[in-house]
Amino acid sequence: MTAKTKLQGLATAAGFALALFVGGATTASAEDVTLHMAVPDWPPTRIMKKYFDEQYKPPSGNKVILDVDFIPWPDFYTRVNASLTSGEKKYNMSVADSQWLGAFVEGGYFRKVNDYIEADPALAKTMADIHPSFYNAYSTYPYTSKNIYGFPQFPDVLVTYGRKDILCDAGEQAAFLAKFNSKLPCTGEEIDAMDWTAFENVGKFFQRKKGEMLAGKPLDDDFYGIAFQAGKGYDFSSMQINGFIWQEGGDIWDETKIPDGKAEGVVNSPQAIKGLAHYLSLIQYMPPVAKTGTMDIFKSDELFREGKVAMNIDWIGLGEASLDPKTSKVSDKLVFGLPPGTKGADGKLVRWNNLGGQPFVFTTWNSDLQNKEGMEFVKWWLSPAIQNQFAAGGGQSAVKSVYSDPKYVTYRPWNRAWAAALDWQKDVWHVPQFFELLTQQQDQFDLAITGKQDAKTTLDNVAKFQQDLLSTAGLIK
Amino acid sequence: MSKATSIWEKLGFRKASGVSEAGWGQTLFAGIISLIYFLPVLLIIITSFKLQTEALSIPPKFMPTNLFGLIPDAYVFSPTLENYTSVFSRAMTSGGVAENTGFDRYFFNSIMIASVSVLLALVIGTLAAFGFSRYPLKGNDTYLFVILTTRMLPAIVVIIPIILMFRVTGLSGSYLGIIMLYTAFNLPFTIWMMKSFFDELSLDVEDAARLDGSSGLKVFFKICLPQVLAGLAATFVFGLILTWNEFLFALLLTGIDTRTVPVAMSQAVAGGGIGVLWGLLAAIETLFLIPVFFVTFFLQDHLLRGVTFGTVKR
Amino acid sequence: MSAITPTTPVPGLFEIQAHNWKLAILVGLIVSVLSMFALPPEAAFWITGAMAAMVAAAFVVNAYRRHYYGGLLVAPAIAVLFVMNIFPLLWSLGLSFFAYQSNQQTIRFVGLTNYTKVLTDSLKAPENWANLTNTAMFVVLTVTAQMIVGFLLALMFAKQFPLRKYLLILVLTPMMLSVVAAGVFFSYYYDPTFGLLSYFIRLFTGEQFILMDNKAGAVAGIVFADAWMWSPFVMLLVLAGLVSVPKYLYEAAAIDRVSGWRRFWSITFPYIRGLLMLALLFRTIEAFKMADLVILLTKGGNGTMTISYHLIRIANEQNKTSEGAAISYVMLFIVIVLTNLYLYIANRRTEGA
Amino acid sequence: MSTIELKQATKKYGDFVAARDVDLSVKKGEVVCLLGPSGCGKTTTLRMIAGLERITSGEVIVAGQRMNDLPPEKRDIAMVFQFYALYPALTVGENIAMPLHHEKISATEMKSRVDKVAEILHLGSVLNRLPGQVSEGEKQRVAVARAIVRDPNCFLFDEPLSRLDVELRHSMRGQIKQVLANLSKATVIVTHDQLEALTMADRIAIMKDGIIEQVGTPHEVFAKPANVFVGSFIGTPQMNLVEAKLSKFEKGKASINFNGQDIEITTNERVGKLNSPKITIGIRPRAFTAESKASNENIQAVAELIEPMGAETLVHARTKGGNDIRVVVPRENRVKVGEALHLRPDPAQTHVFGENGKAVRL
Repeated sequence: MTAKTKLQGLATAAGFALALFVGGATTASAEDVTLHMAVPDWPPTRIMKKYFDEQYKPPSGNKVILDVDFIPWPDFYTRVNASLTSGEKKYNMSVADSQWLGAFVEGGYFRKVNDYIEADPALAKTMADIHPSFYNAYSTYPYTSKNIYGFPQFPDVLVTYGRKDILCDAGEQAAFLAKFNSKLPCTGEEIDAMDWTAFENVGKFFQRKKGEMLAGKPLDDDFYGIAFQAGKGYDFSSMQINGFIWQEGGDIWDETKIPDGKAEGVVNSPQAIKGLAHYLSLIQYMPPVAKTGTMDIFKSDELFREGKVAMNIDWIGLGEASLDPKTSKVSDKLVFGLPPGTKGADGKLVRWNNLGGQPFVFTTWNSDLQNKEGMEFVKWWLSPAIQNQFAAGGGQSAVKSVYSDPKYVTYRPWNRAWAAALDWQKDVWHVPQFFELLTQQQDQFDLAITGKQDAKTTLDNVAKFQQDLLSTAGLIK
Repeated sequence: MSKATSIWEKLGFRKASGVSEAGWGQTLFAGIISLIYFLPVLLIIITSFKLQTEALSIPPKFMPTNLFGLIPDAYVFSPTLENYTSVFSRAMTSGGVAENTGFDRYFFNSIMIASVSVLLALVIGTLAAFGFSRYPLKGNDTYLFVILTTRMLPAIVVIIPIILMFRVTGLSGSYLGIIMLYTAFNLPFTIWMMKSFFDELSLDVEDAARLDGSSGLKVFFKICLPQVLAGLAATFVFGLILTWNEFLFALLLTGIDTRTVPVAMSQAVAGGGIGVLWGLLAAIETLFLIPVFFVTFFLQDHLLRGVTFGTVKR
Repeated sequence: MSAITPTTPVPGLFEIQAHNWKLAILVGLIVSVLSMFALPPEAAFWITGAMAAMVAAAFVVNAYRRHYYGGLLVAPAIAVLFVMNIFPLLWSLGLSFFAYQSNQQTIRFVGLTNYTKVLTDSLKAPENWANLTNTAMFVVLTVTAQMIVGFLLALMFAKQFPLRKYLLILVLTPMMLSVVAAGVFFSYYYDPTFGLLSYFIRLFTGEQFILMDNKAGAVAGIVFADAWMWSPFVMLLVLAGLVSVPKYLYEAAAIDRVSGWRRFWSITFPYIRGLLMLALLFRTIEAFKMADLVILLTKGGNGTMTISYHLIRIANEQNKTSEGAAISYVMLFIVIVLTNLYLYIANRRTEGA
Repeated sequence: MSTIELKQATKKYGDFVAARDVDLSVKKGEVVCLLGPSGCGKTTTLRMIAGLERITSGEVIVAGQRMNDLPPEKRDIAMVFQFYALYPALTVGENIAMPLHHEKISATEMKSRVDKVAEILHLGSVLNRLPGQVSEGEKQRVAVARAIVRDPNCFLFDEPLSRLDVELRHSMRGQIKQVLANLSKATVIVTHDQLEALTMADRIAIMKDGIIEQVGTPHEVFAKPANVFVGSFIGTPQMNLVEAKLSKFEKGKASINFNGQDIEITTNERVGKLNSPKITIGIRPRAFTAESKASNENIQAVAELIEPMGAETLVHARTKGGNDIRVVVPRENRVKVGEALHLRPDPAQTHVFGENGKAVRL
């Protein structure tokens, strides 16, 4: 290698680096606005990007580009968290779980957007049309305050997935009636009316061994009555357990009561312990994988799609796969309803549940122009026309005028349960300590699910940890 | 010891003389063990030809054909190439039309980034190894150990400084950045391997060449390098295998244009609002296995010779 | 090399000379560390970068003036390693002495508090020690399994036989798999409902088999998958050692009527000892970092939580950067002690033999 | 009883025959050298005896026992390898003791036997070193020591001295010979160095292309080479071999057309009975007498190159017919380049080989 070629090589490398450096910077002129957005890679975001490219015309006349980074779901948090906290300042907008709000708001990454909403009455009106459950969970931080951060991207709730062919089989119906002296739920309305006892009965009733008969045919594999999430990963048990606790009249640590709300005595109240114990008592009727602590939302969904369970409680967000014959063995045998409730003192069903889904947010380093164009995009996205289109294409809408439209229930079979479920939604904590609270709780729940400790020990441990942590953080006085 | 290389010898039917010769009996034994060992991979490959609805069937469907009725239908699946086309093009929204998934780009990125960075590490690391071997510093072992130490920490620890560094220098999402990072990632192993190769070489020839007036560079290229070719090949294969499947840095430091396959692969694990897309995941993995499989296969002989050469002290 | 004599005298530590690399390192370290403490990260970054460049320049000048080609040859590697590896490592080492959470923009010097916290805090320390114990268990089990399986496989392939080349590549394939795919597929193989393991055991027992519902089963599942993936690595190294034993030594042993056991220890083993040590070293380092398979197979449930997975939670999910750094440096300390122990034993054996 | 016997021993690798129908017997206390150029099959033959190569056909009999199918371990044979094959991880002492483990003797006895052998071979001072730390000559002695430490059926040496320098080789030759004389075992030594063979062997077996060409005492193979190859292979400088034509045979004298020149040589009766007149004449360089003038009993040649060898002088000369011949003359005989020579071969040392290459003798 001669000195000359070496120098040439150096020059090339330097030029290459410079080009990358310049190319990496955002080039924003008055006319061109690029909005970089981090989103999980799945149909609801793909649809959003598609509609944007095909239909969106910015009223300002600027050329607005939505540059979407589709990140695979399992690694979405890791990627977004690392990008935000490292100060990379790569994204102008991002999809986020509602629970992440506190951590990223307190850290100064998510932008409060009240100013833009107040400046735009049309947008304010749109915001007012969002169902309060979602508005509080997705938009506000602190929870239920007046500060606005996010907008619904894909709102979600838990619903019951059922197998019509089995539930409505005459023989099974008769046998169930004989055994439990009640009707085996078969239609959507009957599933809506279920309480946990009925759900448990379904679990008991349909636990069958290979070779036994099911709906008149011999089974070629073991079959189970019920399934719901009971996994150690992320929030794959808390999201179900919270519902049980609320329905029994218990509570999780309530962040709206800062700083007077306590963890000890609340989190491990007798009602909460009863709720958790009830949840744990149902595990035995579920497919055996639940005993390993890996029954996450995807596993129970997979078991249902493979035809191994009669009923499954899962997010609507996973529903499309059940409808598609390419991914589901039960695509033509589906019935949907509300998740079971608990009979209250008045005999009516209490059906609190934890909501799901994701909002999207703005980051703090955006230019005013980017924010303005972003708000126009939000307004367009939440407009009834687009929301209807979204819902028809496989999304869900939190906008009242959209989901209360009679045609909404025709989009997807689970939509019949949508409006009724919304009033019964609460959300888990949004404080910055969310992840610490969640991991410890999930670890404890996992010990209970895998049979290593009882409900009381579990919640005592959780309460003690939360009391310590939140006191240190100054959130409990 | 017939002189001509027959087709049989090329196929590995070489008759070695002496005590380490073993016959077809050994082939049978090793064949059974190897196939059992390979079974989990084979099942992945088989799954890549199955539709999602057949992937998890019980009893497992492991035969693509019923062999004229020999195999009961319960074990037979209908092979399809759909997963392989889906890797590159499929509907990304429910009921949508098939669109490019970007995997052609991801495969290109993986091949480009891995091969360039491993080669770069080989060049830089070989030079350094030669330096360490021929011009020993005081406390040489300490330097080498410190270099090895950089491989001991979980990557997650250094990720924050690196991301920040990448942002400041504009390397984030660029090929240059991830290539440099992987180069550094491969250097410790490369230096350790190559140094031991150089240590093994006899110095006589080099000294003779120096006395003849050859420059240091000429000695390096004309005399030392040809002797360690097997070592270079072995180091290349090891480096490639380790880099090929790197995940965390790739996730955090590549953009959508420079994303590599291991990152994009998670799309089939819990993407699209479905759990695992078994057939798709298997097809991606199978395709992703092919390049490194063949590189290893063709450098196999060097792999053994190279490793030995470098590390056995006599 | 002895043939090369220095033409420039070695400067004293504080002599200001362009080639005084010792002074350059000293100044560079002081300035960099000060800037990291005192200035915003971006400024500190550029200052540290400049200092690194200065040290590098001093090295190059020194090497050039003294015709010290070794330095010139090593320089590019050191530069790359410094920028991409050592600098971030030092940075996170520095962070371990601060109270810093990456998602909050405050930072405060706390000295050794993080270390005392992770080692002695009544809430955190037991968890850390438990995770460390689990990690130690995995290190011992996976590395032992890999050594044994790798060794046996190597013995199988040590002889030349027809089709050997093709069977060997089959066995090498597992380590080429991506951990994500391998982990996900193993979770399928172990699944009580869909899994093949359960299916085959059921043929005999008639019951679905749940492998991972207890600690022993969960550990076995993880160890099996990990050993399966990485035994080929050990095999390759051992095999290389085995084929390097000159054939005439075995012939001599046959002539000398040496028993199989003695033949192995006296002749074969010395040839593979160095390689076994290398395999042990690299596999131990990797086993300490085990997290992926645990995440994919058990999420740390049933007593399979490792320190590395714990670290990912602390440093990534919870953004407790400083605490994570402290844990990882404790870990690094343990690994360094362990590897030095290995190297010490290996060297002593070599000298003693 | 320490004997070795090969009967029609043959080794084939596919189509390649490494050793063909080797017949050889070695008596108790006898040293036989297998001598030949590289690739002639001598090492293969040795390895067949040792059991390191399976014999393709024929028989190997050691100590009166047929050993065709026995592995080396069962043959009780000691062997010294060409590259010594010392165990690199064991000390010299451990190397020497290695064959003794089989005998299940006590540690003290083992030590005393090792010490005894080490004393014989002057290895006492290096017993605790590794093979890598001793000199080439010491390595060689360790290899010998390892062989003689036990009491085997027989000894085999594969090119034992090939890696030593000339001086060391000379002294080792003597040492080995002495050691072997005391052991009185059947011994086979493979070598390509005729000097080694001539000095150490009781009998020499000369091999070429897998076939034994001649077996005999050192004197026999030198004085009475069985064929052209043996003639050319044994003796330094090499025997002159010139193709010639037998024109007539009368009264014990053969008239030979020596490439354009007719000479008469006294020879035996068998020459007269040859069917073909095409013969090869072999004359050792030292078997010429320089005569003052030409006659029909001497060969005319011109000296072309003079190589003084100390006591004697080697003259390369060219005959009329254009053949190069080597002649050794006493030092006093000052030959100059270009000088015409009249060389009279000594009939007793003139060998006639028939068309088939075999010596024609009574």
